[in-house]
Amino acid sequence: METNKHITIFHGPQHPGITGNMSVELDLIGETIQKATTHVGYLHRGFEKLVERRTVIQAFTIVCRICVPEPDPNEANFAMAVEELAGIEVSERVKYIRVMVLELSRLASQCMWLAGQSGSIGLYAVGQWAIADRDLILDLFEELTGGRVYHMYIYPGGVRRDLPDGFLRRLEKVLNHFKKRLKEYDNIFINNASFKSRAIGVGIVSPEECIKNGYVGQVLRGCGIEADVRKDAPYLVYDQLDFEVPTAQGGDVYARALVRRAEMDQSIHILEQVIDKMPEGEIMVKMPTHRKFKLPKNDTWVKVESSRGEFAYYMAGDGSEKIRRMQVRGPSLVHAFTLLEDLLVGAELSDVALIMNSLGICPPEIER
Amino acid sequence: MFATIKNRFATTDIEVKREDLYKVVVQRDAIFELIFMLREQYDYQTLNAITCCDWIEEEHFAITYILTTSDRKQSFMVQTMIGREDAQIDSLTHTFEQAEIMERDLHEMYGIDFPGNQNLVELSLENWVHTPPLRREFDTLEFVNNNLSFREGRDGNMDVKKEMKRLRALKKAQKAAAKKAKEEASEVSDGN
Amino acid sequence: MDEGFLKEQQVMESDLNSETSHKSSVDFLMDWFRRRSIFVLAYGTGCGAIEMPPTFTSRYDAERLGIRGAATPRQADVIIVSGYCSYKTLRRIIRTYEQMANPKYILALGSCTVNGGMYWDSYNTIKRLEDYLPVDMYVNGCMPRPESILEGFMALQKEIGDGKISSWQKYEDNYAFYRKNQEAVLGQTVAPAYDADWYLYDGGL
Amino acid sequence: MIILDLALMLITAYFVGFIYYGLYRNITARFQRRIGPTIFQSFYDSIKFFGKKEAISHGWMFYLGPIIMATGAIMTLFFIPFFYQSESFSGLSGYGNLFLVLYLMLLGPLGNAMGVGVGGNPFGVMGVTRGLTRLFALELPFYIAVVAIMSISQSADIATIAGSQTTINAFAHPLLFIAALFSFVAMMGQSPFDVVGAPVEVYSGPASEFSGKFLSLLMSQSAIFSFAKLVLMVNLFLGGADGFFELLWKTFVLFLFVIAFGAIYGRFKTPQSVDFLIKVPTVIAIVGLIFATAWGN
Repeated sequence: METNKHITIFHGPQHPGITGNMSVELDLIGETIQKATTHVGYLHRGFEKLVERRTVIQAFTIVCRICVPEPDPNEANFAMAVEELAGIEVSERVKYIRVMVLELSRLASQCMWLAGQSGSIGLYAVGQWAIADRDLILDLFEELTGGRVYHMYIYPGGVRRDLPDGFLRRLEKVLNHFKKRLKEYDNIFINNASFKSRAIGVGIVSPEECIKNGYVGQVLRGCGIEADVRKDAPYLVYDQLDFEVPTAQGGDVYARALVRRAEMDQSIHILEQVIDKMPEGEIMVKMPTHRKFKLPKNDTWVKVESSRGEFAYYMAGDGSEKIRRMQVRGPSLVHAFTLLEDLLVGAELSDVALIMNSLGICPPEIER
Repeated sequence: MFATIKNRFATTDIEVKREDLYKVVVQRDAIFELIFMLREQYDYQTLNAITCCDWIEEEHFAITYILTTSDRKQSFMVQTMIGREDAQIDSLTHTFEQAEIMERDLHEMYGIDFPGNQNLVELSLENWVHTPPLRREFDTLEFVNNNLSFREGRDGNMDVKKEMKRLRALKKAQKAAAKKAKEEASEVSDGN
Repeated sequence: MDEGFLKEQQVMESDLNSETSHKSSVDFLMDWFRRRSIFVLAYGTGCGAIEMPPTFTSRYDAERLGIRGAATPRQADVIIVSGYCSYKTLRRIIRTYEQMANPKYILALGSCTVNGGMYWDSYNTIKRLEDYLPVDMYVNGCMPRPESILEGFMALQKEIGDGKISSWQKYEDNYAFYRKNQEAVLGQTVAPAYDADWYLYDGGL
Repeated sequence: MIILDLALMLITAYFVGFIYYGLYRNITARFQRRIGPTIFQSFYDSIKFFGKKEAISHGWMFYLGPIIMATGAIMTLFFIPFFYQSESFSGLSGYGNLFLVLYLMLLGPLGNAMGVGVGGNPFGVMGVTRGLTRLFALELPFYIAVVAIMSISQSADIATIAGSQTTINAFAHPLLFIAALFSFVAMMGQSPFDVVGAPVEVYSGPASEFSGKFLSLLMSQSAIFSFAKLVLMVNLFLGGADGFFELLWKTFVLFLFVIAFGAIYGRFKTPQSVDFLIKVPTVIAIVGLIFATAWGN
């Protein structure tokens, strides 16, 4: 090997262009990447061990910490798995409220992506606006749950508290604001010539590879495959709501950006239906106290669609009040290793942040 | 499909968990044959996850492979048991590229060996020398107490249980005193 | 009650008696500039990092207080340890902190840096950050809101302006203590020994 | 007397440069819908860095980089007259012409390349490589435009060029102005040509390894150099200035244009920016040159 030509650098963990606390070891010739190795584990807290030591309801308070930018799919997964194992059926109203929370968090997470993606090409104005707009959603969350980022709201058996008075009206206001703002994002970012020139033809994934290696979310949809857990295996009340699964052709960074942008529209559309259809009813099933709440010896696999793709939990009970095993399978696990290491070979150093942001890699869910 | 699996793998243990989720438990030597059969004949193209559950009482690990069809509408949990001592099971990396990272995770967390996987290096931990952390015999609280120190707390920090006991006793004593005083008062009034 | 009152009184009077009132005019001027310009290292070490973007963008806009991000440790004044710290991250934080130029400050966010927080029984996170690095300011909460972070920054700015903080000096003076604690959890592979003059022996100046 | 003149020029450039940088940050903040820092913020930053103590050393070669860069910037400033008629604030412009200024503008980046190369930081080296590549590309249209302007004015003396414009060159020869403006945006390190110090790619590029006094020096030279470049552009294309007020508003309009341009474009990769600069502005400049020579005489 011509050793003099190679240079090995660490892209992260302390780097402005990395999505969270992780690092990619790059082997470069000039600025072209020859080999990429992902390193994670900077955020490993041993959630799966901590959950085993706690009762079900105690565990509920910590699962939302598994994925920081978008905690709600974790809560929904956890609640759904516990309900399935314990045989609890929740009311219609709870299902609608959960859909509302999940879609709001999807919208917030996509705003975060807008900021990251535009920051990766140096368009800082979009990032500033998107983060400020995301704060409007966080305000709604704060009103509803008491927390800006971690909500601990989707409780096994229901939701923690009912909607405050006039909440849906305020939600509608925020949605109307978003509808106006999204057009501005289109003008300055999605249709911007400099973004197109950077994003088209970069980080191309083929559809066959997607199916074979289990890629999910925007990576699949960016290849023109209509894949969405909300449609394929509907949970909560997604089968009663009208929405489309946006797709795009090309499989590159730009296709994934288009898909995400269209998903924001769909989220708003779903939320508007939720506002119209919100039924009355109980918000919590009567449950035994947490010391007596036991899970039968059984296991299950539940999944929801997060903003970055399928987010799944494996959960096993053993007849005691503690969970025997909970395994988190986030979308980033395969994306950060199999996919990213593939895509970066042959790319340039300038493309690393671009590609990482377009995959939406979120390290805390890889290492838990 | 169920009939074929039952006949071929001599198992009766097929469970329909949900309409989109099946589960089967097979013998360890038959599991890869089953996975390949599901993949070739029934379109279970994607390996979603490999999970492991430690049943320390029954002396085995339950390894579950979760497969999904290419239209992502059906999932199949294929489970097998392997012994806890010197646990090992063949790698799936030759068929599914993404198995590498999942096996690496399980190797680190449970100490399971996957012959055939070339890249079983540390994933999340760094320089870990103790028992693999997710095995049941690893006590994380004991580890923390041995290796790390907590803050002592505020100067006026009190043991909550003790303090509650004390307050309750105090209240009781006060009540008793009040009662006594009342009785005495009534006695006095009676005396009058 | 008396005790608390006396303590408060002491704190209030200590401002008058402290050595900082005797500092030279150059130091006074330098502190004035330091206080108005704070570069924060772009390193999201834990979950608190999710509240950093709101703090630094349009809604809360930390830049109006002179607080902005810096890309490399060489140019940063403050490193924010945002929440829990796994061993692997701690090693990087120590390394990064030692690369920063004096004067440097540490802002610790969240309950996790104070006493382990909700990861008190986790085998992979440290419990008290101040055992390993000198912390200047804690901002509590799980996670702290942008307002709290800004308030923490303003408190830090006040301390800097008064010339009260010399934590980097503390780190150099008590290096043996910190190094011992670092090695206790990280083993011998922490980082090269930290010494402000190491370059003198390494073919440097 | 010339010493006093030079000192005044330096002080003016230093303060105006820093205030422009403060304004730059403030106006960018307004684009981003926030308040932004005070206009003295960059000055505070620079002074604060001056008071920091570096923890390490890379040897004297490393520190020569910023010094050569600052020298280049200051010398460039001294050879550019602020006003085309006045005796004061003309510095050394009587002793050197536009050719010397163009040469001096190259000195800084080359000196910096030498210094950063010694530092051994891969990101710094990468930033410098990017910077020199970009420099090569942006010089081409700029030189063509400047040569055309010189041939139109029949002089290489900056004050003469500034004074001889009856209609200002920006309107008389718009194509040359546009070409030079593209180069100028790249020269100021603005989007979409800001690949040199792209934080998400190479930290802060050439400055990655600098801290303390030398970073402060780099910031100061950047402020001075920016002002020198603005004055040069005003002299060449906007008809020069005859007083401080005219100089300030003309430079500020130019600066505002650069900021606005940068705020709405993303960052090109190095090959993309080279590609763009060599194709679009160069062709515009050549067409402008042909028009100018055909009609100018």
